Amino acid sequence: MSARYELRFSGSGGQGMILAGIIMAEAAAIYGDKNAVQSQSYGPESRGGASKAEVIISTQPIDYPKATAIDCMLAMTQEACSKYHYDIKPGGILLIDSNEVKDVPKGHFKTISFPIIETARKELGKTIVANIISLGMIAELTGIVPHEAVEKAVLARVPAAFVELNKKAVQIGFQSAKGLK
Amino acid sequence: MSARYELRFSGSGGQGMILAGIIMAEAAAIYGDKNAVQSQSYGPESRGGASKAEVIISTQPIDYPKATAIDCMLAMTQEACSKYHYDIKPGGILLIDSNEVKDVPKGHFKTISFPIIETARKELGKTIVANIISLGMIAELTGIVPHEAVEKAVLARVPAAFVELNKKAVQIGFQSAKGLK
Amino acid sequence: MSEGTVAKKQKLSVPFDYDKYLRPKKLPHIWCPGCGHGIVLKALLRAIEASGLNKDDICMVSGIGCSSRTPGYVDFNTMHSLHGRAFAFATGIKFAKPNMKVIVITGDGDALAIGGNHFIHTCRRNIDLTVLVYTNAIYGMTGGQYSPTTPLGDIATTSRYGNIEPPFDACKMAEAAGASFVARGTAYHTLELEKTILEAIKHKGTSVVDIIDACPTYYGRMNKYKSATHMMEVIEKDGTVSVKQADKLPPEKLEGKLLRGVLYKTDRPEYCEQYATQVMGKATGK
Amino acid sequence: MSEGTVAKKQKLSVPFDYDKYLRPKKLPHIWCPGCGHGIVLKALLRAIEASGLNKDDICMVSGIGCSSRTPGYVDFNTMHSLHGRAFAFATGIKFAKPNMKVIVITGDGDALAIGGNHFIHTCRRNIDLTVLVYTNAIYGMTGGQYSPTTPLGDIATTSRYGNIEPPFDACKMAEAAGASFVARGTAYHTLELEKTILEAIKHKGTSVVDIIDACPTYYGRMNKYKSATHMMEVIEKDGTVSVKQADKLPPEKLEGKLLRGVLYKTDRPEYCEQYATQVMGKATGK
Amino acid sequence: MAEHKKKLLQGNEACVEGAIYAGCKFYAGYPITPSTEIAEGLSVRLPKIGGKFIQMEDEIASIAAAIGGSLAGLKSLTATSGPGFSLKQEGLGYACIAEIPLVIINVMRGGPSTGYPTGPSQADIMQAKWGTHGDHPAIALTPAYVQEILTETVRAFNLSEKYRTPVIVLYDEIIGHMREPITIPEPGELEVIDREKVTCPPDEYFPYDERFEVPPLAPFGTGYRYHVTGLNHKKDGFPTNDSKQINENNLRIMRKIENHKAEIWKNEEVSLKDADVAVFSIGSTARSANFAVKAAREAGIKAGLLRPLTIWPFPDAAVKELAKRVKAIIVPELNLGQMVLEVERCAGGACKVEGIHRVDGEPITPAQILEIIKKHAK
Amino acid sequence: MAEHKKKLLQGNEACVEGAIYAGCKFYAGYPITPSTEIAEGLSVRLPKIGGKFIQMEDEIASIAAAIGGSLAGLKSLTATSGPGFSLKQEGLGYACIAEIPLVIINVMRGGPSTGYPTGPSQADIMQAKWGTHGDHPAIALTPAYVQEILTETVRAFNLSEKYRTPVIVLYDEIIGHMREPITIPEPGELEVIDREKVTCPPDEYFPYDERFEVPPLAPFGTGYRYHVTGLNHKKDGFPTNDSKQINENNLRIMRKIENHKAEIWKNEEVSLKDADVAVFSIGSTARSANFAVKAAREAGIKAGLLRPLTIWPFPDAAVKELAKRVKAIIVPELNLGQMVLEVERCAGGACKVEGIHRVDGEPITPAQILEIIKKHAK
Amino acid sequence: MGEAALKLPNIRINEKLCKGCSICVDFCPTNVLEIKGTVVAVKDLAACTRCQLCDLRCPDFAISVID
Amino acid sequence: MGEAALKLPNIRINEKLCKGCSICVDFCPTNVLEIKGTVVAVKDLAACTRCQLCDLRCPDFAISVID
Ligand SMILES: Cc1ncc(C[n+]2csc(CCOP(=O)(O)OP(=O)(O)O)c2C)c(N)n1
Ligand SMILES: Cc1ncc(C[n+]2csc(CCOP(=O)(O)OP(=O)(O)O)c2C)c(N)n1
Ligand code: SF4
Ligand code: SF4
Ligand code: SF4
Ligand code: SF4
Ligand code: SF4
Ligand code: SF4
Ligand SMILES: [Mg+2]
Ligand SMILES: [Mg+2]
Repeated sequence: MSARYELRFSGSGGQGMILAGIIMAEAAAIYGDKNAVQSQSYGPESRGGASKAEVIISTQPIDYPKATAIDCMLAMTQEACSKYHYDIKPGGILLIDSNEVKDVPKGHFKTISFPIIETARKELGKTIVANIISLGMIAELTGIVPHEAVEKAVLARVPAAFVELNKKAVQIGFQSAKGLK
Repeated sequence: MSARYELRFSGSGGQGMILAGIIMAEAAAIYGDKNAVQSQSYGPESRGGASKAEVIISTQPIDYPKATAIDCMLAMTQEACSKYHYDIKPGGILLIDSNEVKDVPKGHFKTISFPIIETARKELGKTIVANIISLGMIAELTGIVPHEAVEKAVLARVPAAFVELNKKAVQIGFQSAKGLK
Repeated sequence: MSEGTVAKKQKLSVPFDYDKYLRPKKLPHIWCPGCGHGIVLKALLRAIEASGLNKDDICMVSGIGCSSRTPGYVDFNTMHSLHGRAFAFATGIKFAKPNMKVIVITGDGDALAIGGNHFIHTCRRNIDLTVLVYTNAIYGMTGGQYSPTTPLGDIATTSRYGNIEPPFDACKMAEAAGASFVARGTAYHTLELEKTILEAIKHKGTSVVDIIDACPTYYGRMNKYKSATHMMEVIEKDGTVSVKQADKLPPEKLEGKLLRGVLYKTDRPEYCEQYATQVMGKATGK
Repeated sequence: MSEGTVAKKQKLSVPFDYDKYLRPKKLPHIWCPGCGHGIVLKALLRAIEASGLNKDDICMVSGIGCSSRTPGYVDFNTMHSLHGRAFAFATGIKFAKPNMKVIVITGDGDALAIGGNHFIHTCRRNIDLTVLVYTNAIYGMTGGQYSPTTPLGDIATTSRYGNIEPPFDACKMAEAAGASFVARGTAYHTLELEKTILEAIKHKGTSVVDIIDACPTYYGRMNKYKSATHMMEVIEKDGTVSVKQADKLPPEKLEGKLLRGVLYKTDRPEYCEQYATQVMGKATGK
Repeated sequence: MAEHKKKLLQGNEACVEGAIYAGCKFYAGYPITPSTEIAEGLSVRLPKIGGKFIQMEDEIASIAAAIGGSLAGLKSLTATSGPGFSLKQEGLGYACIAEIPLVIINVMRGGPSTGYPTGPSQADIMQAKWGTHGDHPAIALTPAYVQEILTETVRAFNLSEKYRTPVIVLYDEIIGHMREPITIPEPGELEVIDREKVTCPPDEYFPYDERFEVPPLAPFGTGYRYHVTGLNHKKDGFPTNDSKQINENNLRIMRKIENHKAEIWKNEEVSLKDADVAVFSIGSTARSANFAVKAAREAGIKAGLLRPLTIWPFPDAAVKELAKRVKAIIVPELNLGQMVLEVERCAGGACKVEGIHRVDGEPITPAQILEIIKKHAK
Repeated sequence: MAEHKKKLLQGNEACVEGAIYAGCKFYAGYPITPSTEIAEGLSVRLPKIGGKFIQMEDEIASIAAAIGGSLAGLKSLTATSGPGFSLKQEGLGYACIAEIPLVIINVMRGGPSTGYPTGPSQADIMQAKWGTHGDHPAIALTPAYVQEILTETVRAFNLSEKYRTPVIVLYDEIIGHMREPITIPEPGELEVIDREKVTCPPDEYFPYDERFEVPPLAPFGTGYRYHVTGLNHKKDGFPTNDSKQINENNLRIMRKIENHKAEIWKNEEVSLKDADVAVFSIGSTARSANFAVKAAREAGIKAGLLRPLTIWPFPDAAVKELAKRVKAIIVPELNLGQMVLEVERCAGGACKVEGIHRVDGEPITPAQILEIIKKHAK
Repeated sequence: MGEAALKLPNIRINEKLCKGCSICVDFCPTNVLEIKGTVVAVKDLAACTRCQLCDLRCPDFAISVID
Repeated sequence: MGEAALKLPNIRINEKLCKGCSICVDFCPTNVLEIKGTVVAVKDLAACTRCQLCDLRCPDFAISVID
């Protein structure tokens, strides 16, 4: 069980949190050599509101697919952050978008702030890839999956026209996180 | 249980066997002082074919509503007679229409033949009341319900316009059976 | 034109050998004396003969009701399904095996009461089913309750005070829903019916034939018809006008009468063909 | 006549106090940005205000779908029922309490797919229900499958190769089934819609208003519409013609366009009234 | 006097009388053998007393309309048989979660599917509890005599109004179609429970107020404007997303029945006190069992009958207690083994349990039961 | 190599892969959360391989069309969730009595009624057996892993073709929507059972020939003209009125499953051999249980897991045997008590049985289960 | 043809199938048929014009007329 | 009336309800509105003709114009 690593991607519907979760799971299990399961929660409407995706990564078979004690959580909005930070484990990581999350929760975890969406807009002109930047950051911060695997996983999921954009986004993520550790 | 008296009216759909059963049950339970239950069997089509109605009469509460050992059975057609005579009890009565039932079943019961339909046509000009004649006959043959009760029950069930006709029919039944006992 | 005249004009190979298409051991059928369903069945069998179809290629699907007992008597691939659902079962069969000729036999209750939704969606898809609705204005099988085609004011075991629900016009509904062939016939006009059914069978797409026939046992008795013959004369003969005659008649003569014959016919893409060309075609890149 | 002109002509008491009829705490509603359902709801509330009806006397019944979430936001006697069955629930309520004004809110999937049978039987009975069908050519709630009103060739999550099922025309169906008031409106023509709904509410008998509105999230995105506005312009504005204009236009200009306005209206006995006079009257010997 | 009130009625006709007695004012249904006589009877009777009858386009519409009628304040009924009962399942679940009183009659015929429409059966017993998706409360009553169909129909309306929940009455074709002399009770003779009137100010009214075990239901159109949904909801009727509230919603509808099992249960016992062998049976089969038990007693065997008139909630207390003091419980039923599973579960190994099952369209005879009683008496 | 075949798929996507692998060529359905992805996937995949997809007007039409497709010779599937499963019940009974192979997927969501559409549930387990009227056979499979959804979908098609009966696959929203890496098996890697071909001359063919335990089914349009009905029927498919034949018809469809229970059952056992406390669980809950059992073992408690992949026919033999050798069987399930009733029945008092039930839209956690394991281990 | 006209038609009645509904009797233009007991019977064969209406409208496959 | 025309209209925006769909922006005949961030904002109040189209077509009860 100690081999179990739990990630949560949270934000609002439409920010690509579930896609980020899927890519992370694929990086670990398809392009890496670990096991991974990805799950998500919908509101009863299956649209709008806070959204979360969870990824469990392990070297062993994974039974319980939901988070029990989060190793690393991303929060792209205040609502998601307030709603979902409660089960980050002591010593875990909380990555927040510094422009969005103003009311930073307290706890025995390490909080890392970064203007993710702003970076996406400024560096790449597209906020839509903020999720990919955050993915790169998490890979760097946690070290749970190798960079190559994350990159492969990202590129396998995006349409040909957006390969370059996403390649850049994930690299920005890797780089940005380096200084924040 | 010995107080249990079992009657079966059988013929073809449309000959009024169920009505005869109902009237007999009403004679016993509504106009008489006994208990009675009436039940019937339908084919899967609820139309056509051999039809039977059973009446159980007793001085005690009646649990099992179906025949177990028939005291008296009426058969207006050959098909009904052949199909349903099997559980007449030893010493019981089988009343058949002599023109219809040619293949008379054998058994430890008393068979009484009478041209019921023909009598209806000849005496009253309407074969439709053959069931009422047979009802009268059975009342007389079995003595299980008083004549007045049968008459009252018949009259309560028929439309005003046919009161006289049916009154005559039931009387003919009483009379016809007298000589046959 | 009386049915007698038609009989003389239409080339008859008589007597018609119904046994060829029947399961003779299953006769007599369960229908009451005088029930129109048997007359309709005969017209259908003659139309099938005229269509030249092979028995192995014909599938007949029905729902539940007296009318829906039809498949049990005929020697095709036959299915007596669930009340109101014959259309959907038939859609599955046809879509899975588009080369079969699938005929749906249904009653006014089966098709228009519980089955109404499947009826209209079948018409909309224009899937190649030939649908015969036996319209006797009653639920026969359950003993005479009013149906969605019982005329206003009529008596049934659940409308003892007179029916207040306006009847459907199955043909109007079928057309509005998208059927590409819509016709009406009666048991009385049996030769005309045979021709109409034949045309329906030959049509590619959903073809609906609304067939007026009589339930003497329930509808007839409760509504004071003297006999099956009486019902055929009043309801089927005098109550309808063929589309051809209708053109020549003044409006007052048409009032309260149903039209017979092919009421609507058009050429629209058929569902199974569309699936084969549009969907499977695109999916396989052809 | 553009909607702007209409806005000027129609006497507006602005701003309209929607809160009077809303359950404001329930807002924001669940609908996506740009979803037409909110626009339709506003037209409905204005029509209700104009009708002068009392909130206690109004009952709103819906099925399941995005559109069917409407009742949750309005301060009437409201019921969010089962998918496709709103008509039947509403029939029970109306028949039991004929003095209530019962409004059915339903989607194209709810009313015309699973609910098609109840839809046509409601029309047939001509029971006094006001039926608003929110027609967005898609199943919004379940994430964008094709519906019985999706145009041919269009993309949905279950018709990735293009839809091959011809769409229903809800108005034609309603008329063929017997509805005594049939109309169409769009979310774009919101003032005209308000008037149409008001007329429907005032009508005694089944009134059906087919309302074209947009699902930008699924139908729009999959079919390359740039925005909700784009959909409203192409589908609702350019894709429809009002009955009044239509009279003046040559046939080529009408091709492929849906008619707006009151398409059919007649005076037929209403079901509850018939029951009271014909059935209860006869039963009690009055 | 009483004699004049005595009538020879069919089971289905007695159901009509029961409904009228209970104050039923709304019927919506679709014909199906062998239940159709109920609709036919009510189509004639209801409009005479200010009630309403409507024949809907199918069974789904029927239960929906009946729920609508009830929500609008009229005691409502729908009746059907096997195939129609299957179609009503979605609506039944709606009535459970929306807590709408409603009575549903299922006159059981041979199944599965179209099966044997004119034959008797008791094969929808488990369906009455488990037929709709999701967990939900179930009350089902099982009369065995024509008179009892009347009284149990009244009880069904009472329970349904009292607990704001659908109540099912299950009986087989035999008693649905047989005729027995019955007495129509005088007004006041049987208890009739009417819906509790809501008197609080409208803004204090919550249709699912947890402060009540069974919150009272204000009919639509009486000035209480609220929301009804089949989604999990809060006390005000609006959908919720909150797991606590979802939980509470799901548990409360179960609890209101569970906590009152003892009041809902109704068992008839025949010579059960000193019995060595017990029979557990309902409907027409219980009549055979009664006959067999009497015959067994005549033959010197200590046999007894436990006849539940409430089959759901299952009378587990009675069966558990019984299992401890008899050698065997025999469960004759016109199916291939349904109640017997529940009896086995409740017996928990304390006594033998043996089912007698029959699905050939014929009743289980007293002789069949007697034979098994004798076997276990040895 | 194998790596290339590995994909991260959703449970519902794995179901699509399983159907394709099993040779499914016909899908008819109606969208409903949380099962819609199955329809969406098959609408794209089937036409690529000569298969057909149709979106019907509702769930009733969907199961009917699927039965029609199967009768015409194509392996057929329909998928749905709670409300749709309730609507399919009448059709399910038809497939049972007419003996038409068919696979039905029910991705379970919170009920009753509309309930909690995006929440997980295991509350349709009893419905899978008892939802349609009348007695009928039931096979239901309960995968717990994404890979297993694939393999169990294949097994469902196999069982359905082998036994000529509908087979239900039940899994909850959690595993329907979660993603796991899975391997698409190579052709030949999993057994695929195709319908037995009929070779006898047409006049010797009887679709319900009692000489066979499972008479082979000749698809419509292959020269065998016969009759299919939902009425009780004889070997030739025609309705019958004869009580012997009705009986035989009803019994045979049960027997063909009953006699092969052992082949249909499939249980996974985790450290059960020496267990003192056992957990009995399916689907996502079994995953929690697995976690809890491992944790218990780590804490020195002899806990084990019995995880049935076939829930119907109920694995009574396994539970009976288990009950004799453990102190307690714990039954966690996302409902208010369904499987636990069957476990209780089978345990017959031989050990304690305790359910853990949850209906708030959240999963049962390993911690919840562990706590109860510890309680019984004392 | 002339020969055929002289030959009387052969009206075949299947008494096992006839339900005596009287449709053929009522619609026969020349009164050839009658109900006898519960089934149909030929009353006046010579009058038969071979018009086939009896066969066409019989619901029970019970009557046919051979030239 | 003349007075009213001089007075600028009061465009009320409920930012909690506005979902930024841009319908009001797109249909405003005189370009009064714009999307700012995720919600609507007034860009050119003076241009407003009080035509009400923004209110009428807003799906979210988020904008109204008071004379
Ligand atoms: C689901 C279901 N509901 C009701 C029935 C009962 N039922 C059988 S046939 C029938 C009506 C048949 O009427 P129609 O289709 O007009 O056929 P007809 O008997 O008049 O030819 C009904 C209501 C049933 N078998 N199944
Ligand atoms: C019996 C049943 N089947 C399917 C569903 C799933 N479902 C919910 S809404 C819906 C379609 C809604 O489409 P529409 O009525 O057009 O409303 P919209 O969301 O487009 O406004 C479906 C299929 C359901 N809730 N119940
Ligand atoms: S009941 Fe009516 S429809 Fe049915 S067979 Fe008899 S006459 Fe025909
Ligand atoms: S999904 Fe479509 S219909 Fe539903 S709320 Fe969003 S835009 Fe409207
Ligand atoms: S063929 Fe014509 S004339 Fe001859 S018996 Fe028949 S109906 Fe009469
Ligand atoms: S029409 Fe047919 S069934 Fe009727 S009397 Fe003539 S031969 Fe007999
Ligand atoms: S009222 Fe008219 S002009 Fe003014 S902002 Fe709104 S749409 Fe623009
Ligand atoms: S239309 Fe309404 S919701 Fe859309 S941007 Fe304008 S104010 Fe906001
Ligand atoms: Mg009919
Ligand atoms: Mg829609």
